[in-house]
Amino acid sequence: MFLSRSDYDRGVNTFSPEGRILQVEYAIEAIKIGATAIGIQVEDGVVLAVEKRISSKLEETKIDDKIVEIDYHLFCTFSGLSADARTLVDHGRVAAQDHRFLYDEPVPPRSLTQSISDQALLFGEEGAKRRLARPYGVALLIGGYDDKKGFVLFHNDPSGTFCQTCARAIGRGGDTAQQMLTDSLKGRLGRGVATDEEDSEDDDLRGTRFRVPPGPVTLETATKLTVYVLKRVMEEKISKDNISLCILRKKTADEHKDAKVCESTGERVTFMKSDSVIIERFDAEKIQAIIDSLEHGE
Amino acid sequence: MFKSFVLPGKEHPVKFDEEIAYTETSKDTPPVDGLVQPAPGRLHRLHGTTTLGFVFQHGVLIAVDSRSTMGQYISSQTVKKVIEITPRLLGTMAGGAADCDYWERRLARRVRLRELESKEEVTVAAASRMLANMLYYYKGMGLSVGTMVAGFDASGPHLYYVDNDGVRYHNDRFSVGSGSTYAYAILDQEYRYDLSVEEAVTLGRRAIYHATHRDAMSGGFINVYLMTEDGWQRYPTKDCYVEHYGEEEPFLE
Amino acid sequence: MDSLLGIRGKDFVILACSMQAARGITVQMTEYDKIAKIDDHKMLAVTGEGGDSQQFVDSIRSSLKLTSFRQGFPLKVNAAANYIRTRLATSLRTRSPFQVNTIFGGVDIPFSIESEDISSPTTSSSKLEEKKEEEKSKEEEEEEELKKGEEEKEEEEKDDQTAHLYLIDYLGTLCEVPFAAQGYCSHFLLSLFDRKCGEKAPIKADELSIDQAKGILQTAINQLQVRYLIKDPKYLIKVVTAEGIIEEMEMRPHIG
Amino acid sequence: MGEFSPYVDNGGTTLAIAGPDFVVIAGDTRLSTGYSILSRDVSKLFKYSDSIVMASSGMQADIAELRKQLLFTIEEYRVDNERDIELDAFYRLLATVLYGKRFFPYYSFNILAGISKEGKGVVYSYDAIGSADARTYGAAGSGQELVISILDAALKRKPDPLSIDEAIELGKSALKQATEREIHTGDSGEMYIIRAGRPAEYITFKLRKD
Amino acid sequence: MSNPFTLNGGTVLSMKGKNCVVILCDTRLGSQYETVSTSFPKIFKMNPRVFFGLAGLASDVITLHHKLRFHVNLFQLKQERSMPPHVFSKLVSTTLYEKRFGSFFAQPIIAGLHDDGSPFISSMDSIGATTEPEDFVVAGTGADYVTGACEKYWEKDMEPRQLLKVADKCLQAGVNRDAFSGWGGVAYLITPEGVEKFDLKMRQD
Amino acid sequence: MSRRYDSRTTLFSPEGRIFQVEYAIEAINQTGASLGMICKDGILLLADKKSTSRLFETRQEKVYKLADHISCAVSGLTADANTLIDHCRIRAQRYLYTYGEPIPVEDIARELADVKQSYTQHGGLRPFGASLLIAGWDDKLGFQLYRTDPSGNYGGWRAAAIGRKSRAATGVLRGSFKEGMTFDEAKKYALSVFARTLDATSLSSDKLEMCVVKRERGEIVVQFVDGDEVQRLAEEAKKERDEKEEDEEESSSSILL
Repeated sequence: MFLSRSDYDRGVNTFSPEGRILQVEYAIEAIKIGATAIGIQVEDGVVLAVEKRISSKLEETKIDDKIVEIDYHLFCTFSGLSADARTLVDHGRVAAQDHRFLYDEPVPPRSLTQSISDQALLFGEEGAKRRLARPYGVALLIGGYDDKKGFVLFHNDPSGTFCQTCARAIGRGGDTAQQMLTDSLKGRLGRGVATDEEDSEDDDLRGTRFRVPPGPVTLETATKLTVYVLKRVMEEKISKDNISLCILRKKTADEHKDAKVCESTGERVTFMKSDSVIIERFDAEKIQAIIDSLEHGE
Repeated sequence: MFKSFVLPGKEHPVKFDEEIAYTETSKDTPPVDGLVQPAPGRLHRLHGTTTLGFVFQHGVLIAVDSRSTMGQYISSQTVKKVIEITPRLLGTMAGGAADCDYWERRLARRVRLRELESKEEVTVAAASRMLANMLYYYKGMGLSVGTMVAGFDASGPHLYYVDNDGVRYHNDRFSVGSGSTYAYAILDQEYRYDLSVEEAVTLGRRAIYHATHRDAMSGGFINVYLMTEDGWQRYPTKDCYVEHYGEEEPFLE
Repeated sequence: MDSLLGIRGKDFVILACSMQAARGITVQMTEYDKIAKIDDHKMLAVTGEGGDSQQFVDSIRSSLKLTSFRQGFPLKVNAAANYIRTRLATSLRTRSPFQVNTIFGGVDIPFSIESEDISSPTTSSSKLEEKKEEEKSKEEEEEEELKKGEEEKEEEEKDDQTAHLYLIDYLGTLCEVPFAAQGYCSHFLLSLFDRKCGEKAPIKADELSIDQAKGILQTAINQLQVRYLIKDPKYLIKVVTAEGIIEEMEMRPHIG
Repeated sequence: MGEFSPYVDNGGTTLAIAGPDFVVIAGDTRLSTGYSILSRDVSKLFKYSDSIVMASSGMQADIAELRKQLLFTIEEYRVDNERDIELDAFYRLLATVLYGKRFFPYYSFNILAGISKEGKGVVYSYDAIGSADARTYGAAGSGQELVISILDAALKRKPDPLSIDEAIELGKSALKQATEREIHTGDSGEMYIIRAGRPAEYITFKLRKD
Repeated sequence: MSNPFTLNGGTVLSMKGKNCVVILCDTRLGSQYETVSTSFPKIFKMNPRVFFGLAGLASDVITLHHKLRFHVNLFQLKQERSMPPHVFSKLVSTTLYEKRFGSFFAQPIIAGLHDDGSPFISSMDSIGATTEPEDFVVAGTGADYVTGACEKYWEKDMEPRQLLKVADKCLQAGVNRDAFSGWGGVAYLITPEGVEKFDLKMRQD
Repeated sequence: MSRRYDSRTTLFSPEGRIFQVEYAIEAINQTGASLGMICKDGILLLADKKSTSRLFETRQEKVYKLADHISCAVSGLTADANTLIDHCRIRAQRYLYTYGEPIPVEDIARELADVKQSYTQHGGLRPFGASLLIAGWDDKLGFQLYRTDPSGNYGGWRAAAIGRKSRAATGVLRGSFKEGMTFDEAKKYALSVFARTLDATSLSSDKLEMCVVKRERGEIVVQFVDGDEVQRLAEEAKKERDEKEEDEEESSSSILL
């Protein structure tokens, strides 16, 4: 009885004759116009980079809420409606703390992503306390550390689907960026490490390819790569102020202190057991430094 | 599951709680109506304790004993009565072990969430207030909590006393628990703001030792924490036996 | 509510008590002496049911006095303490037991000799007389008896710990202690005493001088002023030595 | 006719002893009410994983309920986190579950034994509302007083490290001694022997039946 | 008033050995949770071969001791022989039962040697119901805990020294689980050769 | 004349005497003598039990312990003595019970005297026919020796005698007692006193009971001198006396008045 497509795209619980849930697809569209965000996971850490749109000169660029901490070992960035993102993140944080509370251990990133994704589908379900009227209009890149699996990167979208990945770009420049990542990293991350030969002879066709030095990809390289890609996909010129950049890495020896000798009593004192990883947020200077290094690189 | 509490189907939860928790252990009561009255004394633990804390030039010092008792039975000599909330926040335990433990962990959770939201450290004042509020919500339900919240924030070292009535005090020194009066005697006499770290640690241990000597419900080992600008540090545990005799307790063949 | 304190040195005992006498929430007296003199060398500090404590002290004092008259010399502190304990223990299982907690302290006095022949290892000269005219009339003998009673003789191997301090509670619990606190104050002070003159303290109780002991009491009283809900404006201190109760003074807490 | 009590004490004694890289946990199998024996063969031990065994004494009904809830929760955990729950996490879980009934406690006294992350044997002994601390040995139930002093005498400040055979023997004899003096304990004993990185081993032994 | 049996605290233990017997006690005197004195003995010598330990309300401990000393001494004077342990045990039992309604709040332990050197121990409840077991007797606030250890460590026919060691171990193991006992202890080792007294070093908390 | 006054205890004679009491004292003077003296380091008690017949089975005692630190020698009607001794023992223990300390020796003496006195004043009673020599030690007065008699009098003595020939004995003592004798000297002396006052027959170990009350390591011990020694000393004493016999001849009369 519904004739025009528009009849099917109102409700979240209605299939279109083609068997699609249009509201969700529209929500995904919302992300396509969102800021570009990139995440790469390598052996020794995860890097998240995201473009900051500055609507007006008056806007304070110091406030950096595009990449947020969920817990000591979890952080995430997003593309889409940042208000929606915030509620999801808040949920994530509570979930993370509840896990710590209940099990006295950091929540595994996968189950954290799981519980965030569950939120995405909270509409429609009977008995759910607050039924959602529309899907979340945001996709997340969640980087984390799992004491069993090491560093991990997850991506989830409004449909509630989530997947583990080692390099992912979302948002307006998402597709291009994703292509560039694949080109630059092909065979260098994730399943099956390729050989240097094919890597070296293969030429930079569209000038979209970043030269990844041989050997396992380091966090530093990955960081550079994210900036490199952003630089190319962003509309306005990249600057220290219009991107934010965060990495999750193992603590260095001096960051990770657990005991010392008290100079006053000469007794050996111990400190609080803390997570082995740390989230490092790049300030403007550091970002600038990377941008410069890329300039010279070419 | 930990967010809501099951209440007994009794006319008054508190009365019931007191019945089971605070009446003397009745192991030998004969069967009544085919039921054996349980040994209620065993339901709650750690009612005597000595904990103390004081603020001095180098920060806050916390010293506690480690005995936990059910009635007169010493159920453990190795209880950790200091709860590590965050690197710059400590809570102590007096009253019901489970109560203190649970609610201070809840506090840790709340504090952490608060920090993530506001991106800045929660002050000691705020943290202690959170705890007080949580406890006040359950006031009259028979919780038994007497705790000190010690911390170091932007405004320096702070020490708060919070208990199950929702009371919250701010002072330069507190002692809580059945042995507190004994500990106070030593603390009040020998406390100075300009104590050196070593003096402070010694004083803390001494006060607890003297309390354990007179208070039957306190004893075991002495744990000392020092809260400074860069977070708390824990000093080696010291056996009361060593404090008294200056030598390790032997193993009797 | 009342506070009783006590410390014993080698040859002296100091007792202290709060001086307020309260009924309910009212202070009836601010100059009330809770330390009774049992004899020249014994003091009994009592707290408890108003009536009980006064009646108790009087009856104890008189009974002990009678005994010492009959014996011709005062009881040893230990004997007196045991007597007091026994009285309380027996009263405990009667219809109206004495509701009193006490601290009892005193000094055993060496037997001084009035008669000339100290050398005499056995009984003293006047008995010689007796023996001389042995056919004397009974009355005279009787008198001799009385005299003999007063005559004294040095006791062998004197114990140099002549001062004794006892805790005796309404149950009839008796315990000799180097220092004592009776009433709620004990919770605030026992550890303090331990620290100042306990077995692990630099100076043990029986090495204290009277002044040192007083010093400790002063600290104790100050500590009470800090932590004890009931702030007694002043305390009464009594010092007893072989010379008797040599000093009675008031002590006020001062902080800072 | 005393006032109705929602609790029954079904008696029984449990204990656990931890060593450098192992832990043994044991209990008797008598189920009693007052002076009558309801069953001679009810297990007080419950194995949650190869490295986690819980011994519970107190009120049988509450214990059953508690076990169910825990089983459910750790299953959930396995699904969410794609891994088996570890002792350290389970310890905190149990504490929280017990405290969940703070105002109407499970009448159960639990001992948790297992191998920690570091591969060490650990014993947690709980009170009814979830307060617990890590120890090297513990005892609970109607024979607690008897057993604990035996373990104290044998293990407290023991100079030489404890061997697994010693531990097993000590565990057995301690239960035997308790049976001698304590009427709610007896019939037969059972024991789990948990070694780091090995499946838990289950043995039973005889106790007085009178 | 709270339970008079636990008000003052204290634990007494006695063990049989080969022609010897040992009796031990802690030395705490408490009033509820407060430790008033750490030198309050609970074992008394009734005559060279008979010792007597009391756990319970301190006042009654003293009273009973004095009462019994009264009778034992008269017995000694009239019969011109010292009272044998089993006789003394009877005496204690009757003395307690006299107060059947309104009993003493104390549990006695009797340890002694017969003239033939055979050891004797007995214990009874506060109204005189006596047991004379073959191994050991315990009374007081820490009784349950001590019993456990004794069950495990007591053996038949121990030599004096070993007996003392075992008893000490058991007492301390038990007392350290009881908040109301400890703070030091005394032991009397009774052998045909005579009586030895030992002070036990204990935790002070 | 006096007949009318001497039948009842509670009656003064016109001369103000209580005959019954005096008779009681006489009664005692018929029975075995006892003698006590304070020496350098203790007290010596010597008693003569004039056992009535060889067939008499039980060796009749003269010296009893009243408490660990007090003992006594009795003369007079044994039955009466026993009652009194019992009374003293209980009294001693009661004191220990109340004061937690050994009873002072004089307390016993006084107690005893009080009992005796009351029997001289209450109707229907007769005085006790027994005297006691109480020997003991306490930390106030050291070694003490008390004598009580039926009148309810008691007195502290350095040397005293009761029973048969007690006056004579006391006379001898008055004459020749020296302070601070050692036990050996004292033993000799005591026997010599007996030798000089009692008839030869009683000077044999089976009729004599000798003991010393002394202090060893703070403990008071009552130690009986064994028969042989007594026998030996007795023999010596006899010999001694026989030598002295002649020059004592005339003076003796004055002693045995």
